[in-house]
Amino acid sequence: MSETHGHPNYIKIWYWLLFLLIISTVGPMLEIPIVTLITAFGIAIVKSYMVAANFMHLKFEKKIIWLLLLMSICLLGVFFFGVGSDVMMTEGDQWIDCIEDKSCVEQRL
Amino acid sequence: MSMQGPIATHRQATGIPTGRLAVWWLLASEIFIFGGLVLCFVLFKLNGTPGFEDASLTSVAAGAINTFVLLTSSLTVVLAHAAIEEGNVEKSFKYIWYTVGFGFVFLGIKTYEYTGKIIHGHIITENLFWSFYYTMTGLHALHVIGGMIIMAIISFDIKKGYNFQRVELIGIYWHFVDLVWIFLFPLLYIANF
Amino acid sequence: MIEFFIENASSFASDIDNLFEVVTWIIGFWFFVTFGTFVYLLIRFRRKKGVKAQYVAGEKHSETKWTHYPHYAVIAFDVAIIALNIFVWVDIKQTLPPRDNMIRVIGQQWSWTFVHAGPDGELDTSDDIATANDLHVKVDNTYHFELQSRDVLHNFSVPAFRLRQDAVPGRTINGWFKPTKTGTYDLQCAEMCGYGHGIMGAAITVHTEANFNETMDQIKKGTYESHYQKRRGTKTEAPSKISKENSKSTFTDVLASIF
Amino acid sequence: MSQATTAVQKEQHSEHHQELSFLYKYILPLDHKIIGMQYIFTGLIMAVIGGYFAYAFRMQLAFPGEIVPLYGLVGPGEYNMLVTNHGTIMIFWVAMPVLIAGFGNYIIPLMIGCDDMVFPRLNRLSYQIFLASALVLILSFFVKGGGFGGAWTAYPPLSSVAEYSLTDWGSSLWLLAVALEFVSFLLGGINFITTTMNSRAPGMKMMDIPIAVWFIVIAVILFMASVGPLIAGAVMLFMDQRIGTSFFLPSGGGDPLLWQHLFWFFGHPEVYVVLLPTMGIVADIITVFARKKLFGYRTVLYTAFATGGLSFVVWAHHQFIAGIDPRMANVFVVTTVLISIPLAEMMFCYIATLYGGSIQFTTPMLWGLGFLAAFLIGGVTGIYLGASAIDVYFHDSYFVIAHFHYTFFPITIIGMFAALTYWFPKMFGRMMNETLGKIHFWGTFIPFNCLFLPLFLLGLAGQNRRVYNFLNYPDLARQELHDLRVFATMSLVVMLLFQFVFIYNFFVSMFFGKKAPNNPWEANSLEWSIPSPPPHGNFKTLPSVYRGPYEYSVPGRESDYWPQNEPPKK
Repeated sequence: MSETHGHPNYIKIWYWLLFLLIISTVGPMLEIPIVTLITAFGIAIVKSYMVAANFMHLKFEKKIIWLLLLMSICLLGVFFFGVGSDVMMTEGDQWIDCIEDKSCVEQRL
Repeated sequence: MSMQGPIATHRQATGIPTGRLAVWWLLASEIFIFGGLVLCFVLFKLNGTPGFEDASLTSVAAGAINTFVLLTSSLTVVLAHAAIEEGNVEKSFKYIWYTVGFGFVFLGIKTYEYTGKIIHGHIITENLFWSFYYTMTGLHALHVIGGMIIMAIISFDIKKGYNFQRVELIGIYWHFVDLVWIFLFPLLYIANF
Repeated sequence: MIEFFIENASSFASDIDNLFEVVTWIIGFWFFVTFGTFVYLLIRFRRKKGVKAQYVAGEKHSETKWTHYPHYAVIAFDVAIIALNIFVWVDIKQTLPPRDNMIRVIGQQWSWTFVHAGPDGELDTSDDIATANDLHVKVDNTYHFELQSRDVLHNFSVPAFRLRQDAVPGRTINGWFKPTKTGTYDLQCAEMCGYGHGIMGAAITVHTEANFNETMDQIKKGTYESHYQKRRGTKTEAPSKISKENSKSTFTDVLASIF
Repeated sequence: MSQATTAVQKEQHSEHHQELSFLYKYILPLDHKIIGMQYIFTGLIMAVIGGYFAYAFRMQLAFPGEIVPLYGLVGPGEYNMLVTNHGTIMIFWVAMPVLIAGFGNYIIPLMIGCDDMVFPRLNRLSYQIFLASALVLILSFFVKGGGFGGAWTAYPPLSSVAEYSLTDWGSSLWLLAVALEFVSFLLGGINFITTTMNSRAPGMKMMDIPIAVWFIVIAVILFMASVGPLIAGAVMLFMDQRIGTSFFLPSGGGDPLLWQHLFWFFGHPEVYVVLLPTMGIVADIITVFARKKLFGYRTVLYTAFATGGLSFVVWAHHQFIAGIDPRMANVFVVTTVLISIPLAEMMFCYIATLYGGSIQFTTPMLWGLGFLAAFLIGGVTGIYLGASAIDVYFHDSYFVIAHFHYTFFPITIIGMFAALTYWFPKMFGRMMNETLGKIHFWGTFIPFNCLFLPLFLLGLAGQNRRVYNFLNYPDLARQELHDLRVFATMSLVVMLLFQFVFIYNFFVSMFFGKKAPNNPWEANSLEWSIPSPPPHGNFKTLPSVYRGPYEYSVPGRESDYWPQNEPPKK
């Protein structure tokens, strides 16, 4: 890789990371859930991209590594939605289509 | 041990050096391990499991300082790699030990945090949040310790003049440990709604 | 085909049996076609002196059609199986038909407790009747069951009804069945639940209306003779009575307590 | 890689193999061939243990309550322990080490034409971890309370609470052993993938790699991608057992079903993890002995990719009646039945390969064909279980047992014998006895069918798994059903007795067999171009590759095979 490129300016990336860290710490102090969500997780994604791309040199890496990492993340997504649709229901209301009989709804309470 | 190794190690059909390719595969499997744990945490959290409001009891300041420490250690390890590329062994050695030092700082703060939590009665069996808290940060801390040990070994190897490529490999691993923390920080410290 | 081995005694048993039969015809056809081709090729192309093998890469269309056309047919049959299956599944697991009566089934290591709703058809009222390892139901009545577990996973399985559902601690699972034939059938636990899993059985008895009321009266009076015990031709202690304390006893002790 | 580091590597790279002491040659080897054989022999020893367990509990089912010869009484707890560990051993300590780690180690460097795995010391470490895991598992049978008896799926709360399972340390050691084994295969797997990606012989393109190597690598990738969440789950379960957390306990807010998802998200791809290596090995065997090019190399490869991809989205078909949302089942029925499409295509390609061949029924070929025939039955019966409505009746019944033994037995045992008999000349430099080999084949294959076909019928009769004595259930105690059980058990005993033929043949041939030439089967792939057994470092001069591995009976050539490394005539 270093045959074809010079490395990024690491110090500059670091400054950016620190700036983002401050935002993600200050964000929740506004106590608006949606802002917290964005500053916490949105910025985590940005930060991790910056670390991966610059520090881990993913920017200059072959496509196959990107494929590999994307595959991992996609499979985790499959796992999350597959499991989530079931584990999210701990109340025992798996039997949704009660025809006319309301009692099975009451029993769930 | 001899340092020659088989010819197989030095072939590069993909154009990526063998060591680096292997580290990427290792990290891919680590993504699944940490990913599985984090997703279980998220599932329970979204589910409104009682106890998860305890996230407000974790100290954001300690978490933020630890993030800062790890980010900085990431910088030093990448500088160590840059130094070894220029062939500057002394400088690289120095930066590697800065990184190990930051690792110690990280673990120190972690220990301080754990102690405080345990004194206040938030032990691992208190509820699911604390179970996840100790499991996830504990597993992460094990990775930090492992990385520090490997880094120490490598630092002496490069002094003796071999295995220079390993500075980059441990760097990639260390950045991954940093990345995991970047996600654990908002999950365990910030998001307490 | 399954009726040959075990009675079908519930309303949806024959649905499952029929689906099984349809699938058997489909895959039986494919199995014999594939297997026949396989054996034919083995015999036809066995090694003979002076006959050289052909060079077929299997990349040209004229060659690949031999695998592709059967393959498209497989897809068509697959779709048919999926469609039929979803019809039956929606009927038996996804919808609850209107009920005539309620029971609650509670699994624990290693016995079953059944709570019969009594004449009013509602659970948790004063006329509930609880029994251990003996379930009594009326023929041609649609029952809803609430399935619960006290400790580990269990499985409420009545082969004659083609009924099977896991009991999960922390969840209450609802389901239904409608017995269509009178008689006494086996009820097993079908999910590994520990030491006594193999003996966590019970009996389910399908009664006629009159018979059912009589049995319920007997249970209330305390003069009832367990169908479960009778069916095993013994009046000794039920195997489910093996408690955790003496579970480490020798095999012969366990046997003695069973028979 | 920078110039500086590359330069350093070049300097370090010099080749001289000195003679090694016995300790470093056989006990702590770096040579991939010896490590492969270590895996294979460990796997075979574990297979003996697993077979012994099967014998003990089958005898208990046929003659309940009587003393089993060579074992003793099998009580309920012991029965659970036996079935649990039979399953665990056969999948994690036989199928995976022998087929993936063992033959993977042995054949990957030979078939892709390099001198060793890329990380020999990592390779040795992964074997040592594997050995430790096997020892931990064996240790778990002897601790207080006995070995773990909560089924190989280890569903909590049974597996996580000692009061429920009554095997306090048994379950923890079992879990530890399984986790160690996963770590071992993760490390080994990284080695396999990197070797195949990076160290192929010059000229070997992606489409020149033998299917056996391809499939082992795909299997390893599947394993790696699926096992992560389960490792996380194993950590959580271990904490539940030993520290008292409640990740999977409803009383503490946890969810027992979560473990089932974690387990089956791994468990279903695992089926293909063990299937694909055997599929690949059989592809190599049938092409050699039919003297045919593999029908549709690319098709076979793409179907393997499709199978691997689909295997990640079918896991909940193990949980149709486990209390999951019934609407979710419909999605998984579709994906499950769809997975039959690539597998059917793959099967058709294998059968089409036989067309126009010149088929020679040697022992390895018989095993390969036996695999195809038996796996066909296993495959088609899977459709029943993938269809959720039929699964309501068959779930956890003997029908399931018969189905997955019709897949796993061909994969593990038949595939193992196919590979062993095929590569035996290469591994030990001697030929095996063909007559004894054929006796062993028929003596295994016929009893195998007699053993598992009756179990389909017992499943139809509603007989559930993991019950130690069916005479407790009047519906199942009927004489004709019991006769089937006795017949199945007798078949098992006959099958086990025939294994002694193999053991005799194996060891006698190893020392006194006919000397094997370099290429006894006249095969194309690179491992046959070197002496048997291959020397340390494999190739005298590392080969270059000029063509694919399946160029048999090419028109216009004198001989009916064309080695991959034979330079084309100018």
